[in-house]
Amino acid sequence: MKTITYREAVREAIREALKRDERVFLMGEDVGRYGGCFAVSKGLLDEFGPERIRDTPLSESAFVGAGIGAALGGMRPIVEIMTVNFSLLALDQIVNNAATLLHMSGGQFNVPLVIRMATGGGKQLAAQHSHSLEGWYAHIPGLKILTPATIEDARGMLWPALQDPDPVLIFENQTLYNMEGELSSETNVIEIDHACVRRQGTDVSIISYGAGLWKSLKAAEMLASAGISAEVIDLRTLRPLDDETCLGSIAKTHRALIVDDGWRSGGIAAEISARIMERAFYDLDVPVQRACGADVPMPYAKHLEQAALPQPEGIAEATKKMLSKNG
Amino acid sequence: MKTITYREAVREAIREALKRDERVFLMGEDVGRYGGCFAVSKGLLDEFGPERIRDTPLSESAFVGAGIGAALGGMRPIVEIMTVNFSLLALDQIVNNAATLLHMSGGQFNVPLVIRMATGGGKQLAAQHSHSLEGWYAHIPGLKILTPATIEDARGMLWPALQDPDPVLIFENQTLYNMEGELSSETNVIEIDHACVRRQGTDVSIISYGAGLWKSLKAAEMLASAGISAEVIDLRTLRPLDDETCLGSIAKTHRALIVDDGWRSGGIAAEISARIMERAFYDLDVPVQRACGADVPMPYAKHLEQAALPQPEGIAEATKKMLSKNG
Amino acid sequence: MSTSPAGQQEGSVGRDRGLHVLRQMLRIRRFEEKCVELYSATKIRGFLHLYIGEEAVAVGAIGCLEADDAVVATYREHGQALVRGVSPGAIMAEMYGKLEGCARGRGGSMHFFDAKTRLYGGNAIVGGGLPVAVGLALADKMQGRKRVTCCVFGDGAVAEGEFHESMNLAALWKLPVLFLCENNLYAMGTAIRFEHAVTELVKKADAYNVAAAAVDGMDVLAVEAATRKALDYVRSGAGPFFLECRTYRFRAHSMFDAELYRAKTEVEEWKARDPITSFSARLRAEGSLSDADLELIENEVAAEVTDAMNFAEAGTWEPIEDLTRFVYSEGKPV
Amino acid sequence: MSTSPAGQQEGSVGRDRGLHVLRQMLRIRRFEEKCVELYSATKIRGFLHLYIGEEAVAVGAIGCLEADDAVVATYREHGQALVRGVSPGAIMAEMYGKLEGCARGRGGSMHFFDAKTRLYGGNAIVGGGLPVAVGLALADKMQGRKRVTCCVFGDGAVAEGEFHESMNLAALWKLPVLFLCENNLYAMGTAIRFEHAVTELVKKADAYNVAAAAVDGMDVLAVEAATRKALDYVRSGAGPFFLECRTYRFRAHSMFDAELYRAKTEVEEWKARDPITSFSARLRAEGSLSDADLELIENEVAAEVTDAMNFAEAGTWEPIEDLTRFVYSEGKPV
Ligand SMILES: Cc1ncc(C[n+]2csc(CCOP(=O)(O)OP(=O)(O)O)c2C)c(N)n1
Ligand SMILES: Cc1ncc(C[n+]2csc(CCOP(=O)(O)OP(=O)(O)O)c2C)c(N)n1
Ligand SMILES: [Mg+2]
Ligand SMILES: [Mg+2]
Repeated sequence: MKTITYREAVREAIREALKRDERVFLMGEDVGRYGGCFAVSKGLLDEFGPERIRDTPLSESAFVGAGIGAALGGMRPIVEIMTVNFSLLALDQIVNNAATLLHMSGGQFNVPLVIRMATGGGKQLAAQHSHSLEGWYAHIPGLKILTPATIEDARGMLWPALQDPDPVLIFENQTLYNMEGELSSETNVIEIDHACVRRQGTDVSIISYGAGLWKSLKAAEMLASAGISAEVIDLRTLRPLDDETCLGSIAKTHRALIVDDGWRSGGIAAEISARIMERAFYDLDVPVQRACGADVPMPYAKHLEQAALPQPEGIAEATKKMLSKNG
Repeated sequence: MKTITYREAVREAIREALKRDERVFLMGEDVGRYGGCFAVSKGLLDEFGPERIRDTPLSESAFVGAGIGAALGGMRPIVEIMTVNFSLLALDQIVNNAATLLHMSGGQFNVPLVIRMATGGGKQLAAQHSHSLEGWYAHIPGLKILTPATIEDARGMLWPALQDPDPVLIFENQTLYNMEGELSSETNVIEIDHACVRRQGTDVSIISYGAGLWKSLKAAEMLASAGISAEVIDLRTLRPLDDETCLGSIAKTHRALIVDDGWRSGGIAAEISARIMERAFYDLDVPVQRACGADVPMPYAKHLEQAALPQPEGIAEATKKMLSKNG
Repeated sequence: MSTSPAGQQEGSVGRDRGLHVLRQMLRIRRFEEKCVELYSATKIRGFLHLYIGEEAVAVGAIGCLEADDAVVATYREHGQALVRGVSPGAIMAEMYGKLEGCARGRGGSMHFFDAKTRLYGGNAIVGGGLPVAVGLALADKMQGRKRVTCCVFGDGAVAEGEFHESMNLAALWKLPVLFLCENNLYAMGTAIRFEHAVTELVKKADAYNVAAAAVDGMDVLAVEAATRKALDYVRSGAGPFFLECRTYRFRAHSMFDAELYRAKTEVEEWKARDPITSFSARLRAEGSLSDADLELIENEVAAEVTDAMNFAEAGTWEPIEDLTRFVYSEGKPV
Repeated sequence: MSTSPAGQQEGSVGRDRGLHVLRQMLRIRRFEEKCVELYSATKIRGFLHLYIGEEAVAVGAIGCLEADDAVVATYREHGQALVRGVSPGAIMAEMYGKLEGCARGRGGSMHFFDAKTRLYGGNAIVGGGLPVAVGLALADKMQGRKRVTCCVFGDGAVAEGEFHESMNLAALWKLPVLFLCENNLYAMGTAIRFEHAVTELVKKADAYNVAAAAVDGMDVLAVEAATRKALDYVRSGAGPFFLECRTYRFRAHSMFDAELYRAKTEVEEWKARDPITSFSARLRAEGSLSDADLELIENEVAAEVTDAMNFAEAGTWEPIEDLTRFVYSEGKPV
């Protein structure tokens, strides 16, 4: 066991991948000489050189598309889009090429591409730099969407993503980079296709992911001291969703609250709620609730930004309401 | 009363807007000399000239952004993106500028822009040309999303959209352009902020929009002959959603099925289901169901494409299942 | 053909080479004429973009590629696919939407794919193929392979941001890409003067220090010669090359086009420069083509088209249960 | 200032004009030095991009604009906003996140907006402002107004597809846009040779037939003269103009930048060309600036900065209930 940051965990994962597979390379804006916008790739240029740690011009559509082409050409690119906010410029490549080529070619051309991007609000970066669109991306068939919330997942999800024959998007919440945690020294194999129960509970299932996991765990603490036992689920992967873990938990708790930093309307929380409706309606004691980001472009002012994002207090409050209602 | 096509209705609406307000102009690829990809704007160039019927180069991001700037500069642009499939290239402008400028500027700069685009599958245009992303766009705060399904709405929704101080996206389902229908000669004022019950019923509420409305009405016919009375709702506007009309209907029918051509996972149908869960849980006799597009890039082959989209038969089947289950 | 001495290109064409080139152009022309029939017969659906009039470009350029080079094309790719060597039957079956199609009927006319000949589509987003081509070339360069990726696109695509970003990236990294621009003077109904502030597209390359040339796209030998030069340059490792082929679309943009935007006379003027007619004339003039030769070729080409159609007719429909196959690769957890 | 005889530009600067220009540059410099303090004091948060070293560009170029012209800037827009005449207090309050800020505290350092002076942001998506500027100019042209839209962007933005599309559109439609490129040789940590195959950005304009010039961005008078010429051209209706100002960023890209990508010596060399120092020297040399003058200006500028800070400190927090205001315009059904 050693203590490292989420940032270092991602860096170690990239470094390991570069060592294990010579087809792997990292490409994106300022990943090399600058050391990465969030210092994730700091030092990798010296270690692996400019061919494999490739600084790109500001051309999101071209270098994401180039990642698709390089994947088709036998490489295993890790394309870094600095933040999800800029990925909109590459969306055509992601949706119309990466996600569709396998199907459109009748199974001939798969795209073993990994795209990493920072996501999320909470840093006072205002409306154009605070999007949480990972749930939105989960609408696209052909993509897989990973949202590592823990040090272990930050360290462990990249390799299986690279082993995947299809495009995988990894969303790293920018508020987590400085988070410290324990990591067992030996690399243990990580599955990317199921959710994890991060805290056991019996009264309510709090379903979350990414930064929301930590807010949910904080809320669970508060609830515990109020005598409420909350189970906290970390989805880990937003596409495909692991319904079984959620439904299994709800079968036990009969209540579910979904936590998502993304805008409430039409977000991934709605999809989860709809699935519970369809598959666990008769298990529910009370309607499923959502604690999501407010439907507003993110304001710069801290107090407004915090109010726009779900917070532990609000999550706990919403949960208490669910338990006060019958049950 | 006169009989016209949906295409002609849109054209009349554009023509009327151009006549009523000199600030209005139409801009997009092939809207002029070609006559419009779907012949919607045919003849308008001769009538209004190249200044107001403006052919653009293939530069979606630039001409959509130019529409935003022109709106800021006092014009009332109608920007036509040939189809929703190409709008991904302009998404940064739509999400990071059109939808955010008012908020980001603290209320100083609103963007009175209308963007029209054709949407939907069913024409054997395959994976890159068959997207139904209107529900996906409805996730973005700051935008209003209109989906005219009827001749009357095709004719009537443009003007209120142009009167709106904020960006409005109008999605015209390409399978509807040839649809014929009656239209009262005098222009009657149309509200764009509420849904409409297109068929009264008592047993189940079928919630739909766009092309889905007509499939739902067909299904309702089938159900009627099976002794089931289905109420069919046309959402008309996907953002903001008119919850009251849906909830009012469900209070009566206690059952809801949502029909959406878009991909099922993370689509607008999920949002509607989640809202019903939150606000009408105790009114429901059976869980809300969804009849949506399959989670697959659209295949070219007709039989596969039809199988990938919700069909009247499937909608009727799903409804019957809901009624056989208790109730 | 790619073995014929370069010297011949200037003077006489030579009979073998001449007949081969003529046959290739006719293969496209007749195949597409059949496609039109089959579209009216509703055997082919969706969008159908014809290459008729532009055959000299595909035959001259794609014909110069090596077997292991790659091609990234557009929705107007019938010609490239045929010249590249994709089975005509598989192409026709694709347009029928049959399982035996070169994309299992999932792609249709706009999306031909063929792993064997390294045809990476058939991309129907204008400009969408350029970044992908850059990436294929990047993979080759990083893996030390001498292959070239030929990226085909139209004059309209040059206005897209992808063109700018892709040219810069390919130049910056000296990637082996042949940017093959089919300038047919129109983007759908928009004439080039309404698309571009600078209509001499070859000049665009200067903004990226990309070597470039413009060539008469109605002259198959000129296209071939220019492509050879371009390919030598690219294979030498000097970086990408931008080749503008000036050509013309004889038919409508697609099957839904009233052609309101151009004068019949303009079309007629260009038809007078039909690449097939002019090349046949040249062959006849030098005595490399006789009526009998032409008849033989036409018959063989007609047979190929008929076989392709029969193959498509005999094809099967993919079972509906397979709808969601290939959303993700098989044998892997989704 | 815009009234001073053009003749003076070559020879002596002249005292009034000289002191005005110097003051403008100092207003930016001192204001931003205070911003750094306030950032460390956590009064200002989020991203903070300093303009220090580049003052000659904003002062020289923005200073030439007429009152009813428009400005579209980037996240590095403190200088443009101050020169444009946005209230320093409102700017500082914006960075504090206060209701009295020029965007009610919703925008922060990257998003200054001011309807009065027609400042349309503060756009934090690189290249994102260019299409908007084209549209503002289109609106002016369609409404027969002689106004100019000045679009400010960096060398990095030139690599984005938006640059290509916007330049072409503006040229095609002869729109009154001044494309003002602040080439500070770096896009974050990426040196221009890694960004562009052609590093002489002024050459990019040829691809669109856009009139262009490059100027020493460290020489405020040269920038001013070049901008005047450019504006005359644009106002004449001849179309857009691309002005490349070669400058340098003395500070880190933002507050999170270890500056691993450039040598201290390079920074020092450029600092030796500090636009404020060199311009002061020139004024002293011609006798237009005395120690007393400088002290007076510094004092006045310091007072302005202090007032701005006090205004921001005294500002109020927007009530949380107002969070969802301005998602849609008010008094309208949402
Ligand atoms: C991004 C995008 N915008 C618009 C379209 C619709 N469209 C299809 S082909 C075409 C014209 C393209 O012209 P060009 O690049 O010259 O190719 P050509 O058809 O002339 O061969 C247009 C506008 C599209 N497919 N993709
Ligand atoms: C589309 C987009 N990609 C990436 C970023 C992150 N980013 C912010 S500033 C910057 C560098 C821009 O360089 P340049 O255009 O030269 O402007 P400068 O900062 O040098 O003034 C980058 C990469 C962004 N804001 N937008
Ligand atoms: Mg063309
Ligand atoms: Mg720069």
